[in-house]
Amino acid sequence: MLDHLPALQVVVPLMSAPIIVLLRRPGAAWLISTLASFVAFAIAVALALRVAETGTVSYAMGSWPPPWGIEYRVDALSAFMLVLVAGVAALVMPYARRSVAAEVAEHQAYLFYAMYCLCVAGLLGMTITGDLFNVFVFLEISSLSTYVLIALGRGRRALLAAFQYLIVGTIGATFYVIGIGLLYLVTGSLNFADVAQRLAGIGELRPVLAALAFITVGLGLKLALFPLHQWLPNAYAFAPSVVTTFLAATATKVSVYVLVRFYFLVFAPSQALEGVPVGGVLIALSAAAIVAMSLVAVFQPDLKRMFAYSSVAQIGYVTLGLGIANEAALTGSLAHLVNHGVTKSALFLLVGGIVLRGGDASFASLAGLGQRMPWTSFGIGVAGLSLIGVPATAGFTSKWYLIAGAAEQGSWWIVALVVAGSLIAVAYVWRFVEAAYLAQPPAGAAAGEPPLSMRASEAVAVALCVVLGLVTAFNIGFARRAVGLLLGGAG
Amino acid sequence: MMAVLVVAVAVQRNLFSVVVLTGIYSFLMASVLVALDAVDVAMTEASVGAGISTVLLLGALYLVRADEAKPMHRPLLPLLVSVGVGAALVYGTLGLPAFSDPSAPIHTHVAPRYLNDALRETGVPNVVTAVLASYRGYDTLGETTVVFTAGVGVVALLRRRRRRGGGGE
Amino acid sequence: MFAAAALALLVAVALAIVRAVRGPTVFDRVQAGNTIGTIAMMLMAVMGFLAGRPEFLDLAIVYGLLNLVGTIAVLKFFRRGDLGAPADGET
Amino acid sequence: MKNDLVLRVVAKLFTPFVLLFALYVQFHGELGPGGGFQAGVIVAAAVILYAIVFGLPAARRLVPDAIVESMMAIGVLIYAGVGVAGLLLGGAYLDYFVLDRDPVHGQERGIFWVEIGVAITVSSVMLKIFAMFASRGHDPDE
Amino acid sequence: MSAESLAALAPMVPVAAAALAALLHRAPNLREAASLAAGAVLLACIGALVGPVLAGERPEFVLVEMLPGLDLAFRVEPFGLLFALIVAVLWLPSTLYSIGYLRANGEAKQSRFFACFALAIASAIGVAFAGNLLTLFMFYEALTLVTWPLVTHHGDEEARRGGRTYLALLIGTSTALFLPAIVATWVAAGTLDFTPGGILRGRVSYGMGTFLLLLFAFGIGKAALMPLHRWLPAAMVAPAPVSALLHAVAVVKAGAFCVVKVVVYVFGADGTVADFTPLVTVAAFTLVAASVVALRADNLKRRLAYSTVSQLAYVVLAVALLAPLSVAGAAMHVVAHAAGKITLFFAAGAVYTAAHKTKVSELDGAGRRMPWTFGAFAVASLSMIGLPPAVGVASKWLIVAGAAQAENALALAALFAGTLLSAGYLLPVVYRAFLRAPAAGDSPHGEAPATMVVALVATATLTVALFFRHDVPLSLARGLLEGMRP
Amino acid sequence: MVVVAAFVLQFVFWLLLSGVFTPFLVAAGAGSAIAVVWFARRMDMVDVESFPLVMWRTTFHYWPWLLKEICKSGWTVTRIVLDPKLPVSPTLVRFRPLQRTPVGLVTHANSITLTPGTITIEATPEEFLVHGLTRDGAHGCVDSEMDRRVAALEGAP
Amino acid sequence: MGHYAYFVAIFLMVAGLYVTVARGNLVKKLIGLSIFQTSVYLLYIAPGKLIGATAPIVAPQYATYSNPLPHVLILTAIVVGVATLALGLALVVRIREAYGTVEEDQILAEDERRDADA
Amino acid sequence: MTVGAQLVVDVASWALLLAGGFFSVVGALGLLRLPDFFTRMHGASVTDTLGAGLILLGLVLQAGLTLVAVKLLFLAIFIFFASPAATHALVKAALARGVKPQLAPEDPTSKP
Ligand code: NA
Ligand code: NA
Repeated sequence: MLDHLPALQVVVPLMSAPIIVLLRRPGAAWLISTLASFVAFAIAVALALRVAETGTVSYAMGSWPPPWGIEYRVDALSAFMLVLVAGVAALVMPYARRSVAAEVAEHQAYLFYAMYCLCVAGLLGMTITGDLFNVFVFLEISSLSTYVLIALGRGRRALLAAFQYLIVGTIGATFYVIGIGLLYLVTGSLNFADVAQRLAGIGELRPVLAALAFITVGLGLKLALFPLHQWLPNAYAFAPSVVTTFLAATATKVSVYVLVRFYFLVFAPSQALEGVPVGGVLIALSAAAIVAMSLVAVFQPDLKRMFAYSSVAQIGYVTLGLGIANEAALTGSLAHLVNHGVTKSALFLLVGGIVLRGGDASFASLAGLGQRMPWTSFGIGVAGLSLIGVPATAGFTSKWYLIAGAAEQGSWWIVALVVAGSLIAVAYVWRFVEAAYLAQPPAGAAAGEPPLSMRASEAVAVALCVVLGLVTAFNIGFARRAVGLLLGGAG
Repeated sequence: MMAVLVVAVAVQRNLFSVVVLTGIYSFLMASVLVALDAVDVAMTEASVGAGISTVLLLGALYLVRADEAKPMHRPLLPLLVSVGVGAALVYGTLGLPAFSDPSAPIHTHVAPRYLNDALRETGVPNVVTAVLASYRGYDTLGETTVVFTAGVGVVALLRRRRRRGGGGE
Repeated sequence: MFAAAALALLVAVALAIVRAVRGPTVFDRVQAGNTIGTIAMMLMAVMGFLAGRPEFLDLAIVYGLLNLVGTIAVLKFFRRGDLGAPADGET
Repeated sequence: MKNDLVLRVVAKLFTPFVLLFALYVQFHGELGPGGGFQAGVIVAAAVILYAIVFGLPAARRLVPDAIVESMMAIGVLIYAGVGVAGLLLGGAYLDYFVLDRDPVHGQERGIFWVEIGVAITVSSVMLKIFAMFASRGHDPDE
Repeated sequence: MSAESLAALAPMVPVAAAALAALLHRAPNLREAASLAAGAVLLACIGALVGPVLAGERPEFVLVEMLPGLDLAFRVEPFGLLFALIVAVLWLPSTLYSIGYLRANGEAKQSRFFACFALAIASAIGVAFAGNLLTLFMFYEALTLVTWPLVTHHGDEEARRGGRTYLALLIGTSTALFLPAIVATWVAAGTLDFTPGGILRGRVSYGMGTFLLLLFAFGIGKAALMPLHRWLPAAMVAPAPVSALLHAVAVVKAGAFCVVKVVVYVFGADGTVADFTPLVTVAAFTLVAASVVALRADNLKRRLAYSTVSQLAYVVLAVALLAPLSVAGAAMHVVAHAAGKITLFFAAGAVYTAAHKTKVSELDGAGRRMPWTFGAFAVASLSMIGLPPAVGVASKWLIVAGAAQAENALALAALFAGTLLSAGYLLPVVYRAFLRAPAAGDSPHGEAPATMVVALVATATLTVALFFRHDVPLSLARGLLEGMRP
Repeated sequence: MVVVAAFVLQFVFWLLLSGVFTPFLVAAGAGSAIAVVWFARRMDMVDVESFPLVMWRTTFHYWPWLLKEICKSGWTVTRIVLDPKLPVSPTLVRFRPLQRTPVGLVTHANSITLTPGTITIEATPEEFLVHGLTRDGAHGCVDSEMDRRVAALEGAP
Repeated sequence: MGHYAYFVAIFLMVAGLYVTVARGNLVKKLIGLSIFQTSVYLLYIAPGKLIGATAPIVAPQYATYSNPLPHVLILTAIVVGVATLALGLALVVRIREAYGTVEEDQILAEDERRDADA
Repeated sequence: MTVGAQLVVDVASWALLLAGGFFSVVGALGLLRLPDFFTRMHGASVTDTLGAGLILLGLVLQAGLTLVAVKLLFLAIFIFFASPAATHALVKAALARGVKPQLAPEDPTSKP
């Protein structure tokens, strides 16, 4: 059975969803999705260990050899992402039980969990598959479930946010389909490795360049690459807390990951990228994202929106590293996927706790939170430090490599940019800290921490913010291994 | 003809008319698909585009009860974006093999095996079915899951709370 | 000869599309759509013969069936607005 | 609409044939155009036609909501289950070769069941979606 | 106990004290007893290290590999130990003083205060023992973060504003300048471990070296070189014990310490890696300009704050001169200023507590009502100016000698002017307090609470004691010279 | 009886559609026919209304006649459409049909609609409302031969 | 024939995208999105056609067939399209119930008004 | 089947196909030319009946006695049942929605 872990990685959460729908009980739904996420996490870890041991694992679905059948491919890069996605999926489950009970109507709760399992399955599928079109299929599974999950959030603005995301997401997915269509037309294949190999020998570059553009824009829409990010803040702000957390930590990251695969493993080996300033464009957009979105975050009226805009900015760091594309910067980029994922998980989980107790997370309602919810406030403080990138937190390690990458090639303005972004992050994190610790709580303000089950998830996430900053074998170690794969493939 | 219809769809503000026009559009698309030998796709497009989509749109239109408002501003930017996207694609397709070129990569790589061996390997003469359900059966599992997701999603969005508790409806 | 018939059908479709686009009422459009549906069925049948594979008639049947469902849905929509209204109590 | 004689009679006349045609499309998907998806849509269309002509409550009596909802899930489970069967019989996931001693027959068997799963999910989902839209307007607590 | 264990234990002691302070939230007496006990333990730990280190032992250990090739590592060398010793020695009187101050002024959130105070001590020890730039940076940042709640202790709008300036300048400089400088060092040298003779020697061009030097010097915002000094006066909103901590014990001392450490262990303290002239110029300017501002300030704490800016510039100037005498003098001045300045701030806080006075102009005759306080103030002032019998004279003498050794006229002039100016802003306070009659209608008051008086007298005594036993710090300060040899 | 007839009808329909007579597909056809009949019974569709067995005997007399009528009026309408002057005179007529059974009424109504130039708008046992493209065409529906022939199809009421 | 089929597809795509992006009516947006998605069908399927070939259903009397793989892919795309449409419409219905309109401008104005009140 | 008979069948079927095509176009033309919704329906019904019927008949002749012919017959039957039902439904809906037929001026019958 161990040989079939790649298939089970996706099938376990995927099959959980219909089972949940069959059973129709919120309690059972939670239990099944929790089990599924933990099993998926265990599988991801096992796969990661196996990849570390024996190298890339290929799995032929239906025993049809690639490129005729669909291949699952677990390498250093995808194993890394699988652990992140499945890990966050498992991380939020203990939290979900009470949080979902509070935010989602009881008769919809089991549907919520079904959607959640599908979303997890979709993201894992996108990550693990080695087939261009299969990525699209799983992208759609995750997207459709995401739209619903967002719409199940509180209030009517969640509906509009979900709708806007649906439009943008579908445009993005269709762009992606157009892009891979062009690649298919020039190579005749849909398998990543096969396409890459056949692309290398292609002389007519116009379709390849168009494919590059469509895939970049398509995935850029999904990963909220500035200025294609407009859907994200509302979607994150109005979705249920669990959803916000899970999406912020995984969804955009997986799209980045797919883009990385395309850039470094498909396009780079061909001549398509010669003379095309992809890196320059990415760097410029990332720079704009980091500065503009961080500044916008400073002026948001509530925490969820603030951290949502911050997410767009943080994605900017990731794409910045892709643009620089030397070893250190790429390490920083990939590590930042995990570091930011963990950090934002912690933040959104904690904010979810505030929303649960106080109804919203507007700055007005945060006054004196340090007294009313000391653990939550402290946690946000710690995770906020990781968001800023203070040493000994996860956020520091990735920014370290990004700066090193920029310094290595002498781009001091990029160093300045990363630094500026971090400083603006200080500004918005400190808005919270001041409100929580220096303002007097209003009379009659709700007090008390969220239930223990929720705090368990929060505590793990916050602890990870620090642990990943000190013990970097997972994030940096794996990122370096993956970078080796990416650059090795390019060379 | 399809182009005319699409323009009509864009201009028409009576949503109901738009629904009808898109239904017609689907019919045409299905005819074109038949001409291109894509019979399975044509059947699907006919049943989905003309049947199910129309019914769904009508069902939604009843609940929405509105025509489209006059646009408030001149949408220049969207036009530029759309045309830009089109231009990018024109640029890309100009480099593609000519229509019906049997030496194009898609006719020489991967697909030949399906056409030559599907019947022998799977016992299914309809190669589309063979590829759909077996060679790329995993895609189709995903596709089924997409349908399932949409179904569950619509239920989650549109089901109202029962007055008395209970599992189903 | 099949081609001639197909050509005639295409002309018919074009004319019907003009009506569909011009309206003026939605019913004109629906009628045009319905007619196009019928013509398209013919077209499919003829194209099947044209391609030498007349077994694709199934396609035409599917076409016709769903055209009918669509059209009847339209009727229901305009009689009752609501597609799911209970059957009795017709107005 | 029950009083609309023409439609009622035509619908009654047609529906069984439409259903049979759907099954025909389902079982001949391997030989000609069609298959689980198309068959599922046609089945759904038949029931939708019934619902439009005879009213949604009548259609709900015909196919209870709870069953439709379960079918949505069962279809996916059948499909994914075929995959698991391949796995348990020693093949890869969705490996049909191992479903029978004769690999080609195994393929046919796998494709057959997979298409059944598709049809079940598609028909029930389409029906469910229609019912959701159609019922939203008038019964406030479904 | 081995030296390694002692070194590892040292930062844990204040961390434990912080945890205790938080846990003993409802038992103030117990909490404060714990803090004092921790102070004693810490002092014992650090003190026990002096012998081995002077004997040539360099205890080192790695906590964790933070980034591949970059450890969170500690290495105790003489100068670091000297800094740790200052921190440990001054923590006890600070705690004592704080107890009195907080209780007398009815301050809120005392547990948070003691916890953050202890964490600041821990961070300072971390800075002192850091074995590489990354570790140093980490504790440097931690120090900023844990002192922020202390600066904004009052929680009102003024405190918030002060806190923002404090944070913005310290985090801003460290992130924008210090961190890139570290990364550049890493990229250039492939290591960040403090190396005798300097990490950068032979690894960067002269121009690049100079650029990095300026990045480091301004990036270490805690050293308060002008124009990046404003956080220090802004932090005056803090309660007096905090000011003492900032100015004397941990924060600015950490800044001065970092500058010295970077110059010696990163640049190798000679002119081959970088041009030090710009740094000398900036330090000289800061030295004089800050003194002038101090001279004109009526608010006592503000006057003392600018005095600190000026005194820190002594340290930077001294080390930037690169003369062995002045480098040792820089280390000595860290000690001298710590003992003196803590006394001055203790006194200012005592005046505020007893008389609610904050301005120099209000102090007429205060010395007669608070003889102990102003006696201590006078002694510390002597040390600041550089007059015997206080320790200040020792450090200043070394610095001046170093400047002469370096034949740097600008530095000599600045040192001379600075000394005169320091006399000009400190002595009038003493003069008013003792020799002027109290203003009419001035409410009568006595000394501040006993714990505070005990603390400030103790630190004043220390300045005098160190004058006589300057060999103890000097022997550690000389250790720096080892770093100057490759 | 009706059920068996329905099954046979469905099964024949299957065989004609399929044209492939492998054991598996024939069995599938039988199964499908059973399933459809079962389902149709649930729909109340297997009754005399949907399987008007009685009418089958006479049907073959009626249909050829209807086809002839369609051709005749088709030609009439064609001439009108192609006439540049477009000589139409749209007219509505109401009349009471002779049929009594639903199937008879619907057959009549659909026959009118099938015939180019006339459309049944309302079809109730009491009254038919017919729209004609020309006055003559419309009035031709009242007390028509078609009415009598369809009524005859119904047999004795 | 050349690239004619591509240009038709591209025109449809541009029009669909334009309707989706430019129009404020949510239903219209979805319809535009459908057209946009539909255009992709041609992009995939037209190149798969070989003149003189027949539909890829193997029978002894035919030798050349059009490429079946694009058909398979587009079948999936159609399904995804209808699934998206269904979900989008469900959202539109909910939005209409919550806001009383399906015009994006009006909805945004409504939200802004609420924010201003708060 | 002899060559001669085959030729006869071919010619007949071609004639039928052409006629069917012709009537389809006529119906569509009627749909376009006739003055109001109700009259246009009559045009459309030419396409639905004559056009469709003749074309299918022509194809049946081509198919000969095969199952294809049976399917074509099914198609024809389907059209003959479905098309009037759909037309009827449409007209009814249009009337219900207040689309008024233009009637000839001297028409004695009142509108419903
Ligand atoms: Na098929
Ligand atoms: Na008629």
